[in-house]
Amino acid sequence: MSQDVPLNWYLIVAACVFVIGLFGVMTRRNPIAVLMSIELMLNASNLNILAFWRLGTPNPGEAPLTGVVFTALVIAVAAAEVAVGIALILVCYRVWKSADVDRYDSMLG
Amino acid sequence: MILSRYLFIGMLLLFAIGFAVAPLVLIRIIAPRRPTPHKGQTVECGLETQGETWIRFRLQYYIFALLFVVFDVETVFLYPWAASYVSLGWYAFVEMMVFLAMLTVGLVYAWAIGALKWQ
Amino acid sequence: MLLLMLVSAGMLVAGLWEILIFREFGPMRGVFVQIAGAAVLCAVGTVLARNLIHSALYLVAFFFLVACLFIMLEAEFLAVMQVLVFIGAVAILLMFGIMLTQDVQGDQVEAHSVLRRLPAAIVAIGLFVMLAVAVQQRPDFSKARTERAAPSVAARERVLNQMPQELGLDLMQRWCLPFELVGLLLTASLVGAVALAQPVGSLSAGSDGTPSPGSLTETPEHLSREVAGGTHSSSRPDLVSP
Amino acid sequence: MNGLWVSIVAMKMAALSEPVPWVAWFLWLFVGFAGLFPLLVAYIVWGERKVAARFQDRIGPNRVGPFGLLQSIADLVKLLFKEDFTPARADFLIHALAPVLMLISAMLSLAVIPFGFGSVSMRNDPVTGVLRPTLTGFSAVDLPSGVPYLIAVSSIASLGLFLAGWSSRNKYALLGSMRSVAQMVSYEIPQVLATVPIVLWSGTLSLTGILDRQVETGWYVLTPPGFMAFVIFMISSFAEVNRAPFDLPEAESELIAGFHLEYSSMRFGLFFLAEYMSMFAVCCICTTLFLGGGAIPFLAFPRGLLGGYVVVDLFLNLITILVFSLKVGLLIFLFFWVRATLPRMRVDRLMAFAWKLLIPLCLVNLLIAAIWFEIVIRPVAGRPDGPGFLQWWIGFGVTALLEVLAFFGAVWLYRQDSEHSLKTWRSSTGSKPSIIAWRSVPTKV
Repeated sequence: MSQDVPLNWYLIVAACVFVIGLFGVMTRRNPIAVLMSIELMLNASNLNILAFWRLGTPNPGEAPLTGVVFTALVIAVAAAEVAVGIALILVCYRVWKSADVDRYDSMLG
Repeated sequence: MILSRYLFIGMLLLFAIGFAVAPLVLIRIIAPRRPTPHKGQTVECGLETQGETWIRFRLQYYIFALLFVVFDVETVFLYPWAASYVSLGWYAFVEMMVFLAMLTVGLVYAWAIGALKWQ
Repeated sequence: MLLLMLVSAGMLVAGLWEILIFREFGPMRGVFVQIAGAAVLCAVGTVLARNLIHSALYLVAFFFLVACLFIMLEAEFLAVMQVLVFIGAVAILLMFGIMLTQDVQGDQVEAHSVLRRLPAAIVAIGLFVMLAVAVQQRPDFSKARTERAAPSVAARERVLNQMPQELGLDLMQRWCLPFELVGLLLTASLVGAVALAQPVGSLSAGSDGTPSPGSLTETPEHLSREVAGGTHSSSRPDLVSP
Repeated sequence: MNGLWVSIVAMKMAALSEPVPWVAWFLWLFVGFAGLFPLLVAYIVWGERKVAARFQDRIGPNRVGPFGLLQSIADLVKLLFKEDFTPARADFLIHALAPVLMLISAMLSLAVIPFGFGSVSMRNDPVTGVLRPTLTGFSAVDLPSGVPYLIAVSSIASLGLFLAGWSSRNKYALLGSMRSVAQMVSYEIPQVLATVPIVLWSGTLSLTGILDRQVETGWYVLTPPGFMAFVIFMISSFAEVNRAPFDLPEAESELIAGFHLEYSSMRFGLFFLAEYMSMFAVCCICTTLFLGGGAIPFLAFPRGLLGGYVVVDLFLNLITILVFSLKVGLLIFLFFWVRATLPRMRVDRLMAFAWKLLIPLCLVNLLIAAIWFEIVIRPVAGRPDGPGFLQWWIGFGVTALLEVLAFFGAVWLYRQDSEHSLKTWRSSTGSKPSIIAWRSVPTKV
């Protein structure tokens, strides 16, 4: 069924989303927006892993669910990353009174 | 097979969107609309609203959302464990207990420093 | 009436577009193109939306569309997990985060400057071209796979129908260590985030008022010192909101 | 234009090479989801008003139609003709999107619920892998990961709630929605954790599979860990659907109306529909997971009657659907009863109750559920006659003892927390704790 859709298409879409996330990380000034862009990139990588698992595993009999396990782990890591990221942003906001990554320019704390 | 099951979910999703949007469209046609500046104001028991609505909220909300995220991810891992528990041995049980114990440590920590208190 | 006409015109255009896609690529690929296109559009929306809540909403739509793609890849448990974790939890956390930082929620949105965007766009497009070329040039695994003995339809069906069970088995046996590490990571992030986010004043002074002796809400002395020292507080108390 | 869409749909249908039950699906959509369920919700509303009236020694709606039966329809018509209106400062699109999201979440969760039993098919047993006759549920679809699907779908509602408050640009609405989202996410954890023992015992995430195992080994609510899970699930369901005593988000006395303050006419109607529909869905889920779905109490009805073979399908369907709706009706009545009886909780106690009492209890309950599994379910896996009498009672005794210990332990721990013990309350305030606030008569439409 889904073998109709070639692997390349998934990879291109994932690359596209990843690049958009990268663009967001570079241009957005709000730290939460930066975090969202990072989420985009993580999702792109997830899509890649799953596409390779489903459509590109060289030897499917060997490790039937490796891609799925990895994607699950990446999802967990992404959630943990957002949790800590927002905590850090709150601390930064408390210190600098601003939500602008450009202003976070000292490491004095 | 998988796809055809979710086809129904997709159909139902579209249907639900239609079902919810249809009354909204309907009331745009049949319900009266006579907006006045006073009507458009924010409801605040007859008083003029003061200041900005989108204010900074308290930290407490974030703490609970954070705890929720962590425990949500945990339960997502609990489901496959529980579903395959039948065919697993005692080591799976121990593994999951270690996993749960670690998260419980987190919960106990949050409790101990008073983060679970709604102030 | 105008609205109705607009809606019907939109439906007509959408229908023609669908027919076009379906003619060109076939039904399965047509669906893929629609979902993937919408996902990319949502990603662009996330990056470009000026209001952060709108941005988060685009992100939610993006997560949902990625879940649809997961279903197309026949990983339905992961699709459910994607919705559960990303839409149900992470999106809520992001929105709460937005509500907690004052400057960004409402009309005061950030100004975009061309100066920032131009180099970023160049870098991004350059990277995309590189990736695309790499993708086009790689050996075609899927062809190799179909030539090799593909698993029988029945076997695949069984694995996919038992996906959660199989996933649990794999996670508990083969990937036991990564699984425990994820648990550790979650705990660490929980403790770290709670410690960071806790208002510093409230930690060292006990949470509020007078906690009774022996209660669980009382902060252990070493704990509070550690946490307060771990953040930035002691050196610049004037900048710390109570 | 119609022709265009018909041809598109035809193309998409043709794309699926395998047989797909189109007729059944369209029946589900246009009879069930378009007709029956909204009608049912309308009569749940009517029932609630009647029941609440009885509790308060009133008569309730009695003007429109016999016994006021058409009251909900009349309310609907009234809402349709009210002025449609968005506050001037609101975010228009998101303001319209929020109730749509809530309704989607409620409707999608009804898709996988088996409303009774369907036919019998031969399937592999999840425990032993042996081929045996299996009951199929009378549900629109049966997903292999049905339980997490339900949780995922219901968690979309909290997003809708937040957006409703945010887009209204009203302080009360925003406060109400922030509170209610915090409440919903807090109570989602015990709700989810309470379903894990069920999955553990059934060895499957599909709701039909769970029902099938229940018919075989007895209803899960009749076991001590299952009963504990059932109670926790019900309590957190009350909070999940924002019902009394957890209806803080719409606390009329403090927040005017909470998140839907700035909603009028049919926009409000959608919220209302979504709330009652999700209540109905939660009762259905609870019946399926704990109360044996469409199985008749004290009779191994579907399995015993069948003996592994098909009887008249239609008859079986009707009986089991009837039994299922009776059970759901009882649970819904419980919702009404609690609402008419209990006062609203205070917000700090609400959060503490979830995090400091329910979640530890759930975690311990999971352990005890594993013990039950080892004593009662695992030894007899694959045997047709189910657990033996002695075995069952040994398991019952051990787990019941552990449950009681766990319960008192959790309560003791909760009480240790100074903030919530009544003693410190008294000593600090010098008066009796006033957790009870008098509530006005619940009249919603």
